[in-house]
Order: sequence, then structure tokens, then C-alpha cells
Amino acid sequence: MAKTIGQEFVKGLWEEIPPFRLVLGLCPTLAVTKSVENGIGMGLATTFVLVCANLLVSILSGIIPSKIRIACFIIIIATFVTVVELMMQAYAYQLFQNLGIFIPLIVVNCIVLGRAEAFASKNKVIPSFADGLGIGVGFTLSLTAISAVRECLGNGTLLGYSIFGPAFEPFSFMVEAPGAFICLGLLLCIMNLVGQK
Amino acid sequence: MGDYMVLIVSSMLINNIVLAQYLGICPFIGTSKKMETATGMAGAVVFVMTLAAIITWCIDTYFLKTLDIEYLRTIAFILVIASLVQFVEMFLKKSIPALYAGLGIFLPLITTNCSVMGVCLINIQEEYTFLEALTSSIAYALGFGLALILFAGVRERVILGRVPKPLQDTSIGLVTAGMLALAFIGFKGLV
Amino acid sequence: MMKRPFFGIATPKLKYDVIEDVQPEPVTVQPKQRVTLFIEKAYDRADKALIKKGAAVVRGQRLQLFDEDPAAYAICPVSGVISEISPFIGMMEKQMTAVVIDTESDREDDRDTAFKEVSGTPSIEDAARFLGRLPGKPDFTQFTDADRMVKTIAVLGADQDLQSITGQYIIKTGISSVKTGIDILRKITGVQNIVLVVAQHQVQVAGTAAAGVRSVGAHYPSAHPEMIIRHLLAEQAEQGQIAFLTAEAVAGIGAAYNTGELPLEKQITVAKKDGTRQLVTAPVGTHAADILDAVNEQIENGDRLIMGGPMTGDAVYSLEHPVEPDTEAIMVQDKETIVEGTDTPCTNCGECVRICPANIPVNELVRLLDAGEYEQAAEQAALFSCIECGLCAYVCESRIPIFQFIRLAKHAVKRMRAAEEANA
Amino acid sequence: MPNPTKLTVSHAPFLHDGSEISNKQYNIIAATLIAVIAGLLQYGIPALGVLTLSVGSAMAWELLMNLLTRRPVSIGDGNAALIGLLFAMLLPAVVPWWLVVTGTFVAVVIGKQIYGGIGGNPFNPVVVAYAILMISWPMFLDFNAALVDYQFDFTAGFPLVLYEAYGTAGLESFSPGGLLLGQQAGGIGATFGLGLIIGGIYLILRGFIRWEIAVSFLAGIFITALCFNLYNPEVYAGPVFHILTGYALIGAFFLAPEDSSSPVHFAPMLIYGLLGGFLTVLIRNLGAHVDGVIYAILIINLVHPIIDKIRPKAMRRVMHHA
Amino acid sequence: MREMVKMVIVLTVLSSLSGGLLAALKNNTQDRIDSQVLTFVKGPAIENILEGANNDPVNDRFSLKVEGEEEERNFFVGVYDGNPKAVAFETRASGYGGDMGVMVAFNVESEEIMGVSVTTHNETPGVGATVETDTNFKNQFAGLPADAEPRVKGDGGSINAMSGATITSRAVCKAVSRATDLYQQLQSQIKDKVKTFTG
Repeated sequence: MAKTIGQEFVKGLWEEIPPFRLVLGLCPTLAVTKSVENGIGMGLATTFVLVCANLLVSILSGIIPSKIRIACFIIIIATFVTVVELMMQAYAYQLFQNLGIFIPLIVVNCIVLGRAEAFASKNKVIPSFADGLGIGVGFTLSLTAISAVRECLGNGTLLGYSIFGPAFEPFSFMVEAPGAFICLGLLLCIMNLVGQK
Repeated sequence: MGDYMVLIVSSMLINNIVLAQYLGICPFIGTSKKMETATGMAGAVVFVMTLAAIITWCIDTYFLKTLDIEYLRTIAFILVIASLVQFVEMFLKKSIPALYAGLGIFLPLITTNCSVMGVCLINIQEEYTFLEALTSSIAYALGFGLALILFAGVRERVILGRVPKPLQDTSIGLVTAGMLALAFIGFKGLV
Repeated sequence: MMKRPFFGIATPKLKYDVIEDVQPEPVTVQPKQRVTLFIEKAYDRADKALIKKGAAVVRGQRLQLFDEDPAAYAICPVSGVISEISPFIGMMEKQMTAVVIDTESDREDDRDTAFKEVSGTPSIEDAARFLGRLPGKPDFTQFTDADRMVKTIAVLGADQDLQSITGQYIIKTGISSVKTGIDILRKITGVQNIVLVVAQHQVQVAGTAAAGVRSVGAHYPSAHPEMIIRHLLAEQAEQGQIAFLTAEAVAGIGAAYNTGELPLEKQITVAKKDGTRQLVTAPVGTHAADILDAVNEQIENGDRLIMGGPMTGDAVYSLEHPVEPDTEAIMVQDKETIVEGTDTPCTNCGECVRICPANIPVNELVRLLDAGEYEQAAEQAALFSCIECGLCAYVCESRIPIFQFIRLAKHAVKRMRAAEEANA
Repeated sequence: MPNPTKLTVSHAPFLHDGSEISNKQYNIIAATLIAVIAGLLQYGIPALGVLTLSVGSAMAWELLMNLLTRRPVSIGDGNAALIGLLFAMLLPAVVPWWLVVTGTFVAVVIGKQIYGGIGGNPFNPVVVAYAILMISWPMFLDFNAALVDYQFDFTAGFPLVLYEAYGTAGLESFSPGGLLLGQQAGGIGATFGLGLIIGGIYLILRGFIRWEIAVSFLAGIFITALCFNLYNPEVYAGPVFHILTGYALIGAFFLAPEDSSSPVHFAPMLIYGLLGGFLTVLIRNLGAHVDGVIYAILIINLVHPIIDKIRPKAMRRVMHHA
Repeated sequence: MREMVKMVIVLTVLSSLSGGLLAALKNNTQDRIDSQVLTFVKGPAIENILEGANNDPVNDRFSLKVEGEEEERNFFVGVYDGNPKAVAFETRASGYGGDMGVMVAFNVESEEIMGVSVTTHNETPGVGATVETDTNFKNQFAGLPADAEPRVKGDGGSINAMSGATITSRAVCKAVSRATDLYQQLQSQIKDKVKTFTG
């Protein structure tokens, strides 16, 4: 049941969109979605790691002995995470500050290791690339959506611009930790509702 | 002594690793459907997190910092944690089979439990001394265990309720976790 | 419906009826045209059946369904002709056979003599063969089961369910037969320790039966066998070592061996709509309709007819339902007073937990059952500790039919486990 | 010839003590009345507005959720109305309308309905709603600010705020008798202590709330406050003050004993209440929050499934009997 | 055996590749990262307390060696109307939620504290964290002499603590005291260096 490259890409946007369908990578999803800016930043960083790791893993999958494959995957992923970390420090320091330890923690994001293990190590380079990109973009979209909801309600702004006018009293619960959990839970419910039909 | 009290209460309750710092949420949601699995996971995390925090602290202080290669921290820590988990698994299997029977299946999951790596990084970030790092990581681990076990208690009950279909499972789990976090806000300022 | 007291701080208590408060003279009822008997065996091979439609039968005759199963039989209470044999599904999908006998009044005095021939030398085998369907339904398998070493026999002279005074009536009027029965039981079972369990006010009467006497409390369910084991006989024997027989059954055993004839008349308490009780004596197999006619009780559409007491009995859908050997009471409930069960979820008020005599976490149990987690209920929530007293459903604020849930769950778990064993 | 009478067939037991959910809810509503009426007399028309809006919107949310989830309409059982009422009792008399509506939405929909309606919620919906609002809009729930336009013939301050800011020195103008009669600022239905106590005793006597929880909750407050007070009477107020201020009484009688979120066994109920009282005083004396009752109740709600496992062992397995 | 060798080789090669790549990257980005850290971590605090300076204090900095410390400390100079009269540097003290960084600015001419600003902290949101924005609290330090040792009122000093956040307030006082100590210690060196920055 071979899928085309396009299908590999598209499945990450809906069928297997993390974290809604693949319930993985919840920590960054909750932690960094206080504002849309952070959400997109985190999404892009993860996408970069995903794509690079998928590429390299699928290239090297023939060479790596299966016993130490997890260790190798971890080295590969950790390398790219450090690349992101350094680049972000150099060129987007404020974002780096906002995302804090969640940048190094991309390394333990189950999505990344999961894709390397479940997909890239068994597939050719181009499908792996498409898969990584699709899942990454899907993740970015999800983070953007969640952070849009939270920023709108919790702060009354979107990407920093006020949208409800000054009379709006922000529902600041949404940007606090409990609000993050409840917001994601309810969005998941909406996704399930949409998926049913 | 008082400082350590403050550190313990703040790491365990106020800045709870799951409910306030958003770390380790995947296993938190994943292993909380049954009390047995929750206690198993909690035990495994306490064990591994404490060990990992001590080892990574030493590596960071005596190796990375002295060689001035702190930028390799991420890669070093993850390798340490991954091999530590492997080692602990082999060790338990051989020498303490009873404990292995209880914790065994949770150990591999811990590699991708970001709370372990997270606590190691926090210890470095906060520039804790060795003793502080040890205290805080035990307190964080106990906080994780406490939250997980309390959550499992509530969740066992919620699962049996008549939750509407689209909300079932993870969805209602997250909402309930939110209420847990809400309750933990009550500990704010308590030291 | 019984009213919850205005001051509800303590758990409600349900009091057993006391015979002194009730009109004690029983009305004797004769079946009008036909009787129905149940045999506890599926009627699946009509061609192999030992009894046939159209066959003439006489009083006291033993009707065994199939050759290979001597335990599945009924005792014919009248003389007449078998007019129908059909499968019957009882509670919990129990497969049974219903035998309908048209009475023939001209042969009223005919008697079967098979038991008389063996009654000279009492033995447990003959008792199991002929006396297992006596009024009160003594279970002789308790003594033949190889897994159980019965050390104590408890003769139950107190009534298990509310509103029934049948057991008390037997103690009051038939204590000498009970005494004879106890003596015979000692002989045929070899069990020497026999205690008589009666209501508080009957201890004196019971003392004349020359056995150890124990009295039960005034509140439901203290006369339940499990409660008796727990509170009265705990020091005497382990759970499986106590056998229970009703006083009526023991009296019947005594009478049977004394006279050589099987007693066929059952004592029944009829609880009427207006709240009064009436004792009735009627042959096993008599239809409820005949009994209600005799006590002038009108029953209308929507009313409820209950075979057994209000807490543990079975509601039946037909007035043709017969009196069975273990039917202690018949209750009629006006449709106005019926409290319907609902589908509301448990609110966790905890009334059930506080009233449960077996300390079951009913709130947890009912949630597990609502979610269909039967196995888990058996493991975690003590499903099989339930003594089936019905008190949880009595106090349930959400009006959940908890008792029925529990019965169904037990049934389902047993069936699942049986299926597993069969596969293993 | 079958008898044509159609009988009702159902399952044992055939008796019922007649208790029902709605009866309990309406009795609890009735028990709040004294405190609510006292609150209305004190705060006038705005309080009535808040009260009616809260009850009305709570019922509307319940109805809406019934329709959305295609379940039987359950507003008749009075639970939604009770949630709305209790929620309003916690609020200051002057709050924006949208705050009330949002609060009842959180209480009824997030607190209760998504868990499957009555009996499913692991946390008290009213407390959840109030805690969420307190995080979001603390300025509207600050009694001293909200009640600034009122003129009273007593010190119109929220005692706990004064306590937080000035310690026991801030409490000189409050007497226990005055506090009991509602001479303090606070929630619409939470200030008139006497009314709450009478209502609570009524509910206990009628068996609608579990006395173990209410009594042990108050005992927990009393003991803990006494310990603090004895340790340092200069800084920490006495137990009577703690019991008569803030949400302590409404918490003990109306919030903590909520059926679905509290334990049912005897020892767990005592632990639950004592822990709640202990946390209340701890948070008030040491924590960052002004009133500890709300968070204390959330925390004990959270631990209730676990402490409820401390229970007498069930009777041994029943063998089958004849 | 062959597999074993292969495993070792693969791991070694992979690790060294990764290490090399990262080392190269690190070297190329080091300078940029340093200036980014200064701009974003210290920048806002410096701009806050050296308000009105004509220069960019983050760029106009010098470093001095402090006795007993390994690394050199950064000092930021504020030039007002062509006159380099202000110097700011950071000290640390332990607050409620861990270490707290406080930037303190001195007027080298009048020997007074010009202002105080918090750079990094980990205080409880809503309580100690108001230290970021609570100008009333911080304004109390401005104008104190450069050898002052401020204390909160509860400890016998003159500073009003922020309500409900005594520990945080105390930590700020502690950090300011450390700054005045350091300033006294390095006064002459600082004055010499500052003079070199003329707008």
C-alpha cells in the first residue's frame, strides 16, 4: 500500500496530526502556547529537527546496526537540536528565552524519535522527508491554533495586536497552567467531534 | 535546613514538574488510567530521576564546564539518561527481580519522559549546588509521583462516569489534569 | 413505599414483622382447576421425557423429567392429568420445565405410596429423592456435596424477608414437628450440632425443640443466612461447614417420616395492597390467582404481583404463576405506590455504602457495573461479597436498580468464567 | 385461559424509602435561604440581580448541554439551580454580568456536564468555577473594591484582606458576635454566619449532608487555627475568627460535603474534612491567597478518591446457599 | 565480533561528526550569542535605569577583574550630554524562587545610586514577580549614597517591602548592598575606565 509523496505529506496535516491524533509531544504543546509567536517558533524548530533527523536516519538506516539504532537516532536528533539551540540563540534570542528549556527538550519529544523509529528507518529518503515535513507542519499548525485560542482569550491579543478592544477583560486563566490543560482537552474534543462526521 | 525545606516544598508542590512546569505530560496522561500502572511509573521515575540528576550534575560540573563545551549539554545529557535507563534495567533484572517486575515495563518509557531531562536541565539552569540539586530532583520526582497517583485516583473514577463520547479518554484526562493544576495553585506561597 | 424518616441523620432501619401483630389463622386454599409445577431442568428432549402429556398422576407422586437426572423432579400435589409440558425461562435465564396438571376432583383421595415404602428406614438418599420439593425446599445437596464438610445445621425459623411471617408461624404451631425433623436430620446426616434460629420473641417456644437456639435481631437483614453465619455462628464453624434448612422444611421432614406421607401444603404470607397480612395454606403449585381470590384481593392492570418478599422476591407477569416450594410470601403492590427505577447515574451520596451489611463499596461497585466492567467489579469492589439483601437499592437516591445490576453482573461473571474454563 | 390482567414487572427490591435527587437539592436550596435573604437585605437590588442571573444562567447552560449531548433534560432535578445559587452566594454583590455568566458556564459545563452530569464530577463545580474566575479576574472579586459604594454602620472591610495585610492588628474592629450576624464584607450569601449554621444544622439533621464532613471541616479549622494562635497570638488570629470569616462556613456546610466530590466512608470523611480545615488555615496564614477555603476544597476533592479507599474490608465471598 | 566492531565504528564516527559540526557552529556563532545575551538579558534593565543616556550602554562597556572571582565582570557606561557619569553593573542574591539578578546604576559624580532594576528572577507570579514592575518599591533606592547598605523595615532598615513579598524585597536589598560594596572596592578603577567613554 504505497503512498505517494503527496499523501505522505498530507497525512501529517490531518490523519495523523500531532498532538491531536498522535497524542505525543504534549509538553511543548502546553508549555509554549501562551502566545502565537512562541507557538510558531516552537513548531518551526521541531519541524527543522524532524525533517533533518528523518533525512539522515533514512540515509544511514542501511549502515546502522539495529542493536544500537536507538542510540544512533538519539545522537542524530540531539545534534540537530543543538544546532537549533545555537542558531536560535544567535539570531532569535528573545524566542530562545521564551521557549526556555523546551528547546533542548525537543530531543525527548516522542514525535521526533517516534517518526525516526517508525517511519524514517524503514523508508526511503524522499518519503521520509515528506513524512517529517508533513508531521512538522501539522505540529506547527496545531501549536498555532492552540496558541491562537489561548492568546486571544487569555490576553485579548493575536500576535501582540489587540483584537477585542480595550473593553475586553482578558480571561487570564487561559495563559496559566490549568487553562492550558483544559484548553487542549476541549480542543481535542472538538477535533474528535469533527472527526466523527 | 530551612532553605532545603523551601526548596522541597517549592519543587514538589508549588512548581510541580507536571502541573506547573509542563514536563512529563505524556507519561502523566499515558500511565494514569489505572492506579497500578501509575504507582509503577511513579516509582520508576523517582528512581531514575534522582540517579540521572546526580550523574548529569556531576558531568556538567566536572566535565562540560571545565572543558568549556557546555553547548554539548543536550547531547551529553540525553546519552547519559538513555544509557542510564538501559543500565538500570539490566541491573534490576539481574539483581532485584522483584523490583524489576514492578518497574520493568516503565523503564524504557522513561527515556522519552521529558521530566527527567527537564529536571537535569533545571538543576543546571538554577545553578544548584550538588546537595541542592539532589534535594530538588528528589522533590521534583516525588512531586511527579504524587501528582500522578492523585491523578490516577481521580481518573479511575472519571473513566467510569458517563462522559460524552467525543470527550472520552485523553480529552477528559487533560481537562481533569487542568483541574489538578488548579488545585495545586492553592499551594502557592506555602513554605 | 416506605417513607424516609424526617430526621435522616441515621441510616434507616427496616423492622421484621412480628406474628403477634398479624391475624394468625391461615385461610386454606384449594387449587381451582389446575396447578403448575416447575422442574429445574431444561425441557429440551420431549421424546426422552419420562412424563408425558395426558398421563394420569396422583397426589404425592414423584415426577422425574429424564431418566439420567434423578435430582430434577417435582412432587405432584394433586391428583389429575398432565395437560401440558413446556419449557419455561426463570430468573437469570434459568432453564426450567413447566408441568401443568388439570385436577380431577373424583380422585382426590388417591395417594402415591412410593415414599411410604421407604419411610421406615430414614436415609439421606431417600430424603434427597423424595423430600427435596417439600414446602420450604430443603437442599439435601449440602450434605452430599463432597467439597463441603457440614458440621452444623442451622434451622431457620425466622423469616428472611420483610412482611413474611411464615417461618414464625411454623415455630409457633409446628414446633413439635420441627423437633421430630431435627431428630431425623441428626440420624440421616450424621451432623449432631443443630441450632434453631428464631426471632427474638420466639426463643421460649423454640427452646422446647431441644436444640441450641439462637435469636436474630429485629432489623432486616439479620435473618439472612450470611448474617447469621457472621454474627451468630462465627465461632462454631467455617462458612462452608454450615448448612441451612428452613423450619418449614424440617417440620415437613418430621411429618413425612412420622406419617409416611409427603406434606404438600405450603404456608404462605399474603401481603395485601392495604398493608395487612394474611396467612394462607395452599398446595405447592397453586396459582397466585386462586390464592388472591381466596383472600379477596383485587388486582388490576399496572399493579405488581411479587412472589416472595418485598426485598428479594420476583415480580411475575402472570396471575397463573404458581406457588413454588420456596415461596414464603406473595405480595401485591398497588400501582400508585410503585417507585420506578431510573437511568440517573450514581450521585455518590453514599447511603448505600452506609447501609450495606456486607461492607461493600457499593458506590464504586455501581459505577463499575454501569460501565460494564464486571470482572473489575469482582476483583476490586467485592461483587461476590454481596448477600443480595436489596438494601442498597432501597435507599438509592438516584433510584438505580442496584440489586438487579448486581445479580446480572454475578450471572455474567459466572458465565464468563465458566466459558473460560471450558476453553482452557 | 390466561388471565388478561397486565402486571407491572420490575426487579427487587420493591420497596424504596422515597428519597430522590431533586428533593435533596431543593432542601439544600431551602437551607441556604436564611443566609441568602440576609445577604439580599444587606446588599439590596444588585445582589438580587446577581443571584437571579446566576441561577438562571446555570439552568440555561444545563439545558443547553442536555440538548447538545442528547441526554434527558435534567434541569428539573434542581442541581443546576443549586450550583447557580451557591456560586452567586460566593460572589460580591456588585460584579459584571458577563462574569456571572462565564462562571456558571464553567461550573455547569466544564465542572459538571462534561463529566456526564450529576454524580460524575470529581471536583465541586462551584469551587472549580470560582477558582478559575479568581485567577482570571481577581479585581472583580475583591470585596473591598466591589463594595466600595456601600455604606454600612459597621467596618465594611473583608476581614481576611485586613488580616493578610495587617495581621491580627487589622481585626480589632470585628467582634465574633458581629461576624456571626454578618457585619463584614463578603460574598452575598457567605457573610451571615448564623444563617449558614442554621441551614447546615437543618441539612445535617435531615441527613442531606454528611455531618462527618461538615463537623470535621470546622474542627480542622479550629484545631489548626488554635495551634497557630497559641504559637504566636500576635501574628495569627484565633480559631473563632477563622471559622466566622470568608467562606469557612459556606465551605463546611455547602461546598465540601457536595456528594460527588467527597468520600462516603466514615474514616475517609473525617480525614477529608480535617484535611480541608487544616489546609484552609494553612493557606490563609502562610499562603499567597487571601481565603484558603476554595483551594483547600479543591485539594481535598482531588485526594478524595484515594482516601476513600480506606474502608472496612468487605465481608468474605458469599458461597451459594439453598 | 564483526558486528561489535561495526557498532563501535558507527557510534564513534557519528559522535565525532556530530561533535565536530557543533563545535564549528559554536565557534561561528559565539560572538553573536554573547551580544544577544547582553542585549536581551541585561539590555532592558540597563536601558531602564540608564534612561536618557545618549549612547548605547550595552555597546559601551568595559570589564574588570574582581578579586576572588574567576570571570571578569561587565560594567556598562551611561553618557549624558557627552558626559560619562553613570555606570551600571549586576549583582546577584538569593530570592524566593532561586537566584535573582539586580542591575544597579551609580552616578560616579554625586556618588549616589541612580536606579535599580531586576534582570533575571524566578519569583512567584503575582507575588514576588511584581518586583519587575513595582516602581514604587524600586524608586526607594534611587538617591541613596553609594556606600549605603539598604535593609527592609522589618530588618531595621528604611525600605518598605512589597506587600506579601518580603523575601523578594529582602533579596533586592541584599543585591544592592553587594553592589555598593563592590563599587566601594573598585571605585578608582571604575572612575578611570568610565572617563574613556566620551559620547
